[in-house]
Amino acid sequence: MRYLPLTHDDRRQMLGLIGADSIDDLFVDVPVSARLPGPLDLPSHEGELAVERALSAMAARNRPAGAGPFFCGAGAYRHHVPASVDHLIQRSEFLTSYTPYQPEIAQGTLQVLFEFQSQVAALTGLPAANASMYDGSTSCAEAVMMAARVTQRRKAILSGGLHPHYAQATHTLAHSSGVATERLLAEVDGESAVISVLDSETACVVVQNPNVFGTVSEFTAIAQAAHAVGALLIVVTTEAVSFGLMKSPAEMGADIAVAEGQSIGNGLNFGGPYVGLFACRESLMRQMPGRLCGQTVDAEGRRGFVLTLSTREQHIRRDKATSNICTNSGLCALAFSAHMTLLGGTGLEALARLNHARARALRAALVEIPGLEVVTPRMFNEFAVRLPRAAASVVDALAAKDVLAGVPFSRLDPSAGMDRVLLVCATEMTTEADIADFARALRAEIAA
Amino acid sequence: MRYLPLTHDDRRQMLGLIGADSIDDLFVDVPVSARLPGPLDLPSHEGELAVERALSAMAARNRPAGAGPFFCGAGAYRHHVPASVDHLIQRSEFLTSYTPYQPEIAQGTLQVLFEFQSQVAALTGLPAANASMYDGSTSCAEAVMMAARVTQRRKAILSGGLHPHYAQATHTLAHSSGVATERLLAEVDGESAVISVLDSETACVVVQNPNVFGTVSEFTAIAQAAHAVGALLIVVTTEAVSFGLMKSPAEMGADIAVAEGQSIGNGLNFGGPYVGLFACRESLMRQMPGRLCGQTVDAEGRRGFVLTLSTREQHIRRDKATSNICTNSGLCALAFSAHMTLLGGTGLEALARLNHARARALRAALVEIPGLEVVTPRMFNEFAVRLPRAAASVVDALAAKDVLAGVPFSRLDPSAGMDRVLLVCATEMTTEADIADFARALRAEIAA
Amino acid sequence: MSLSSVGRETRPMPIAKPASHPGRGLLQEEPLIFGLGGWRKTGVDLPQLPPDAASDASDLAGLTRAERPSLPGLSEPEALRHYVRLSQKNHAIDLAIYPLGSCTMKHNPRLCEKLARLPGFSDIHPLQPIATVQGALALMSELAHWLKTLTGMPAVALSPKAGAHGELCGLLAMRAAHEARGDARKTVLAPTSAHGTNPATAALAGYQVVEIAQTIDGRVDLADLAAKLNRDVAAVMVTNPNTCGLFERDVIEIARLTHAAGAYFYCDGANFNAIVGRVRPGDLGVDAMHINLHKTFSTPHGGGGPGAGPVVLSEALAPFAPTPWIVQDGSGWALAEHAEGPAQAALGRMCAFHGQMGMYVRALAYMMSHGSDGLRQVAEDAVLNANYVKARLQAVMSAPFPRGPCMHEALFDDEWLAGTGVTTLDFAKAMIDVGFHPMTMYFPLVVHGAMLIEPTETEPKRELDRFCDALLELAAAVRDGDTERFTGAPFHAPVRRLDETMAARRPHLRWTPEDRL
Amino acid sequence: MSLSSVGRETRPMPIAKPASHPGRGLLQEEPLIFGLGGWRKTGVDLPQLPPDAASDASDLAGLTRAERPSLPGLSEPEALRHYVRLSQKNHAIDLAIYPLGSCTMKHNPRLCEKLARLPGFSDIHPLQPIATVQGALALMSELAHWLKTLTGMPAVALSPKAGAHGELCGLLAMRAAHEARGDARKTVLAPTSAHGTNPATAALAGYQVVEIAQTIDGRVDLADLAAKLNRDVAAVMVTNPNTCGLFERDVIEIARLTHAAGAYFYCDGANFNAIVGRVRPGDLGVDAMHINLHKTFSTPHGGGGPGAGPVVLSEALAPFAPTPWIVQDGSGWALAEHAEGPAQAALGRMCAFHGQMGMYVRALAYMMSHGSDGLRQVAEDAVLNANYVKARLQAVMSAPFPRGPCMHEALFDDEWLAGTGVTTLDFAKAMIDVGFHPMTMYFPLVVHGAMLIEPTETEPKRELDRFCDALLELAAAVRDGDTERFTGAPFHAPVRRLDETMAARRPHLRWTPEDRL
Ligand SMILES: Cc1ncc(COP(=O)(O)O)c(C=O)c1O
Ligand SMILES: Cc1ncc(COP(=O)(O)O)c(C=O)c1O
Repeated sequence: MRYLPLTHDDRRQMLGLIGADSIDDLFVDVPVSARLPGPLDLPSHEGELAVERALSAMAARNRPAGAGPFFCGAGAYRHHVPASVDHLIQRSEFLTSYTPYQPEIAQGTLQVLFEFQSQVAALTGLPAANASMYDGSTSCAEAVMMAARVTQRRKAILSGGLHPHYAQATHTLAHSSGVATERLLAEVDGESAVISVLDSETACVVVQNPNVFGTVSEFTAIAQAAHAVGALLIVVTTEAVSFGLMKSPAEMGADIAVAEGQSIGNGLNFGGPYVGLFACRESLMRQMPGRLCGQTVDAEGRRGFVLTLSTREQHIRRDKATSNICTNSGLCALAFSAHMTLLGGTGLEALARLNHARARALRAALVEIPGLEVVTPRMFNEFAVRLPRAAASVVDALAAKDVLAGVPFSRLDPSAGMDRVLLVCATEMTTEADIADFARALRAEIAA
Repeated sequence: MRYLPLTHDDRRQMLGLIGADSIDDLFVDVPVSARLPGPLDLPSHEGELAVERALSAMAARNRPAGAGPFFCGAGAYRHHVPASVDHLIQRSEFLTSYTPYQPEIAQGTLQVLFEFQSQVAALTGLPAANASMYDGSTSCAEAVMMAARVTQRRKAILSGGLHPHYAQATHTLAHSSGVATERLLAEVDGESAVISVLDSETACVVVQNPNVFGTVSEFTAIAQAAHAVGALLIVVTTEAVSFGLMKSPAEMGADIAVAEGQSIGNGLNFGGPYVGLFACRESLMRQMPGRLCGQTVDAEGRRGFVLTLSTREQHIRRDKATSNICTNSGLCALAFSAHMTLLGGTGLEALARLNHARARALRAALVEIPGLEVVTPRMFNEFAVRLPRAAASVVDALAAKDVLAGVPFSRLDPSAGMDRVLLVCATEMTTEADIADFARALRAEIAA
Repeated sequence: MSLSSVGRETRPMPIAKPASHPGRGLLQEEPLIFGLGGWRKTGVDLPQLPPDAASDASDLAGLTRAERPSLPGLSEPEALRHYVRLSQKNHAIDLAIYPLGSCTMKHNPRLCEKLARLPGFSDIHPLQPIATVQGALALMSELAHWLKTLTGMPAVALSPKAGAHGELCGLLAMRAAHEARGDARKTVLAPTSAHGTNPATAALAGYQVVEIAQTIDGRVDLADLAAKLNRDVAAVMVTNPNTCGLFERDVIEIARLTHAAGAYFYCDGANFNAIVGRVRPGDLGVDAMHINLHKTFSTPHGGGGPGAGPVVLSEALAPFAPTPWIVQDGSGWALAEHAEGPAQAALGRMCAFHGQMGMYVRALAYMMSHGSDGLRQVAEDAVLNANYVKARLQAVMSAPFPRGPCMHEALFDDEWLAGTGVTTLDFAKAMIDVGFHPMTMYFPLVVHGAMLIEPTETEPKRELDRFCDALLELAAAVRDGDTERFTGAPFHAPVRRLDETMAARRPHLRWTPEDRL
Repeated sequence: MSLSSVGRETRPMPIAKPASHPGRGLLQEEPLIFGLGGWRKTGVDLPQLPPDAASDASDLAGLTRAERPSLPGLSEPEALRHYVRLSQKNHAIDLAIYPLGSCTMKHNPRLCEKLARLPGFSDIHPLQPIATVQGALALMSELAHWLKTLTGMPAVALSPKAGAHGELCGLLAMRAAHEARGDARKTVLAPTSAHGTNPATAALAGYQVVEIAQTIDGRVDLADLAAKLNRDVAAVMVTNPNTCGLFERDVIEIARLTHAAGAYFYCDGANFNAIVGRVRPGDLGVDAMHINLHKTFSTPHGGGGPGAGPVVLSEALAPFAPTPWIVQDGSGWALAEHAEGPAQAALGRMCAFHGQMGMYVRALAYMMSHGSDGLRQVAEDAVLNANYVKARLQAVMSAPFPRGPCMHEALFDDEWLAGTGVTTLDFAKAMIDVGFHPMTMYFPLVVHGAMLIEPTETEPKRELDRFCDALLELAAAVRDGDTERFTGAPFHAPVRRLDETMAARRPHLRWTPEDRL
């Protein structure tokens, strides 16, 4: 076996030194009834070539986004990742290192995390950012739990524009600790509706920008209303590229900002691994979940970095910890940070403008189609359209023509009664030809 | 421009320090008539995405060997390269380093070269191996020039089994220095014919094993005959995997062994870059072309490695050098060495046996086809067959059916009158299904 | 996991600062990206916008940010160099043994990296039409088959994003099962030796945690367990092999007692590497167990993640598994994404989309490469390597549980350091100076000054000997009273010992323009 | 190119050997593969042979080797670690400036690496049917178009494998042209400052080399050239910009004189990076010039290669270009692989197959990324960076040609070191200790103790300042007489100064069982 260095001789010698007759002697503590006599009923080992053939065959049964017209968004976005980013995350010293618990020989990872935190702080406008969460949806759930801890209240209000998966993941987590999640009806331009249901029991309101329908909004009024009743404002962003152009959560009064960072540096990967961004006001820092990297000095007074404030964390605070998270999304954070370092503020803004322009071009093409109605009032790079019939069937029909037309809202939330709503997205990857093909196919399908 | 770090400010400041008004001041030595006023008539700069799209479109117009049945060999072979090998050669410290002229900060490359030389010596059986040449064909040409230097004679005999490209490259180089190359008629089993033309003018005889028709031979008699007249025996190998099973050049009395190393660690790459292996007897060491890495010690007595015997080389000996080679094939040598380190002698022998078995299976399938005649008497992993009509037309017809049937000998040497000869090859990559598809298609084509 | 210290933050004594070089030999000093002067630069070339597009902002009126994010952009040469330089300040499994107990730092095959990057896996969207991702669903169900067969469990929930997330998933399934039969419960029992995520997860799942005592031979105290089991107990959480590197001999009895009390048995599977192919948790009475694909099945740790924590479930818990579920339908594979139909009782959703596909590809490639024979060998070699290290070091370093074999990791305490003026932390830092990464320190908490060594099966004997020789040499130096070598360590790392106390007292979590660069 | 020394092999004074550690901090000692004990192992899993196949050897009777090659095989974890450890003992452009004059060590875009690995390029056979490689031929002709346009030359031969091979190709074309008109010639003129490959190539091509003198301002001495030109001269070889980093002001006159004598003008294009987009060699009267794609067009050096050396040719030489030629035919692209038809007069074949396809892909991706505007900027920034370094160092280090701008590289001599007891070699080795790779030393030969610095355009100003500051600090140390710091250097590299004399006296070119491991 190519991955197992021990030879039979090694094993014999080592057993000898240990003083065991056979390997079985080392498994004596296993109850006899549970000892497996031999290999289980699974295929035995295979060479690289065979494994590569088998998995390549599976891969060939999927239709890559890059293989043709593609317009899916709704929380996962297809952007161009510079070749150097994927090269860097494959560096042995980044790829095969562990959580930087021994700072003196992990300064590479630690400095990257410090830079990552600084970048996330600059994008969200909130000073305290952590070293990453699993993804945007679990960050949202943790933010709600954090708000409940901070306010000592047990109710969270989720806007009708929040991504349904985020709402569900948040409910799952909050529910078990008795934190109620009140989710407003799905509504294309529904963020501001949260104000009406705020009360003194409210721990936090969760709004999304751009929201799941692509609608871009202003939250200052919501922030004021929330703060007026002692609730926190949590702003969710699923399309991180929008940070390059849209008002930052902090500018609108957010107390906590969470985001899905996949758009920057990370591929679609069928939904994971992604990277959760988490930032908050300075005053809430010690209530944050996840790891924090901090700057310090070494014995010679030189700058260095360490994991810090770990008394918030499970390995020290145990059942009093701010979260149970341990392994996070370090390598995806590196990819995010490296891509962000290539872009810079200038490049990110330009990229955001380009995305917006592409989406406008897409909208201009689709709005021409009889029977199709654009329902998103103000968008960044994605928007919702209402079709004359169930969006799911239209999407399947177009997929058969090799056009991936977007995401039917019913796939995210079948109970919302929005079966005819289709979410479409364009990015810098979307070409004029893609748009033309899509419009043509959709027009034909609707006419049919 | 993403690859150019200087900003306009930088440029201004730097010109200031230099004391130049504009960049043009630095090009004053260029004759006015030759100063280009502005950019040439070529496209202007493009982002990664655009370049990737353009080149991917070109790549899509080629039929990769891995996309279906494939049986080409004739000097370039398709083998499985472990993923770790391609990963290693992309390590920044190997990929972006220069020739190891500063040994104290190039021990990585130097130790790899020392190990590579040791591996080549073990495979060929000849003690002195260099740090790589461009490829097998230029190694062959340089070997002949070396033999002429050593023997002070000006005639080289090339067997009829030598790869025609090797014979042509050798002729091109030898010709200009007045070394005559006598190339025997192409013959499937023609290696031993060289004996009859040996004489006291002969500097060397060049034979190939397995030869271009796939024929495996014994050269001991040739070696004796050559040595009897004071000529050197040069043994060429184009399929390095055969070293795992076949008699080594040294075992058969070779004075110089040259080989194409592509089969181990390197892909097909449409013919390049490849890696030339070059080894000889100890006594001829100082006449060798190319770089040599040698073991030594540092000021503290620790083992280290340096480039050595450079007084043979162009940068020191100039017009008296043993060759003009400077840049060689270092990274391909690393790929060869790393793959060889994974294989080990055990793995290489097993791989060779597997290749032989696959070729036998291919032969067994083809020999059944009416009108087809197997002409190679003894083979390793490739062999020649004679078809009822021109091989080139058959190959084109099968290509249209997406079967890459092998190499028509006429493509290598149109003048040999072997238009009906087809060279076919099988490796560990060849599946039973590939063989069946090939046999079926060929049978049909011949019958048609 | 591993701690550099628990409540024992390092605070080195300051030392005179030497002349600082731009670099030293091959090691390059590297400033922060903020110090590389890219404030108005970018390392990405984008197509020009059509002027109208640039101007027209009807959508965004009043919604754009006051000023562009103030972040530096670097040309590719500068950016690449920045990260390559930083990378060389890290230890990595590709450089040497990474003996962190409980972390299973094993070799990461490059084949897995290559396959995870096939566009058919890396460039597909989680919400594409199901007909266009049949290969992805096939891969997920193939992975599920391997996991179920290896654990002997009937069901698996793939979506949890890491071990701790898997723990949460398991406990939430238990909560759902209890609620479904109107039997709400309040507490979770877990041994003191449990990994921090166990109590943290139980609390997050809304339970109170009650600790179970440990016997002198490092196992769960059955009597104490029996005494604490009652109708309020929702679950018993046990790690097996446990965090002392020992197999819980009475695991079957633990399960029996737990079930008898109407509670469920959660097994923390972080140490599955020690028994894969030799023992099936399903044969031990387990109701739920997470599997860290980034440990046992070798997906790279990447400096902290990402990982994946699928949870295998018993018949009793299977109906409550979170969505999505992969279901076979006539034409191929489908996804049950909502709590309806077969997934009606689902506990809900653990996260957006379907989990860590990138890790699934790597883990399956790893499993197929080893096969059932190779995976069994993995467990045997992992246990053999640990016992070899234990045998070689035991003479000099004190082991809290000396008798009998250990499983995949060898545990020592600091009794042997008593009175030497050298702490576990000092000893660990001194290991760095001789080229080794320290073992896990101060965990598990039940052992004083714990040193937990997990070599894994991918360490050759030669590396183990190098490692043991070095530790024995250091131990000799301790006995010889060469204390500075330890208290001042590390001397040869890219930086000297770092001041963690200061970092915690004055948290400095991001660069600001006031900072030096 | 670069030499650690010319006839000045280093022979350090021995020093007492310190206790050797398995490693030190992050730097790991690493034995040879032969010392890792894999004699009966392999790191590759192959399918079992059908027993009959294994046994039956009718083909190979009497032809198999006496014993299998005695080479160690390592498991993947061991092999990967071996090479990763070794890699960290290298300097690389990704780590810091690599100021080797004449080598053009610039940034290598990772996009190019990615594209060269597309199966459509990396997995195609050179002898596949032409109809199945149309994209590859299209790429080659596109590359040819860029090279011809940038040089203003009508033809290009792509197949030469490196610069020296390109030189040979150019001279052989000239020989063929002369022979074709029955005008055989014997000599080649080249300046003393020429790179070693120039005379070596001329000799290999069967010519005698006559050296041309140099003027005090570092250019070809026209009078000497005119005096030496005669009917025996086949070619004049000049590097432009030349190896002193200067543009040959009289290049057009050189060409005129050369042609007047019936000879051809070969230009060594290794330094094309200095003028790409600003000057076309075709406008200077050049007949042949090789282009090192691994310099100007950034294909990675890979620790010594591979490279590629396409040669652009004038009308006069075009017919003699080596096969293969790419030719357009109605249906698309074709290859003329034999000296017949259009390629009738071809000088023959330089090598098997069609040249360095892997480099063509990278070079074209690099060219398209820069575009005609970016490539012009490349030349300007390369020249600007070199002049900046010259300006900053000139005050302290002596420059043989101080007046006027240099092109892409700044040349210094060792006059300023006279009497200090520090040689160019010592100074260079001391640079290593402060984190920098030395410049090219002792080349060109026309300058005593030459130090040739080529920063390239991909170095940011910040790195140039770091570099200059460090050299100025070292220069100060020289003046302060801190000689040991230089004669003993390097102190901080993975090894101390190596004994090159011993290596040459007792060549030890491979491991043998007698060696230690
Ligand atoms: C015993 C044990 N349980 C649980 C965990 C948590 O797993 P993860 O880090 O994947 O969340 C770990 C990780 O170190 C562990 O060692
Ligand atoms: C001036 C000059 N000419 C020719 C060459 C030879 O080129 P190559 O190394 O590609 O054969 C070099 C390479 O260093 C060079 O600097």
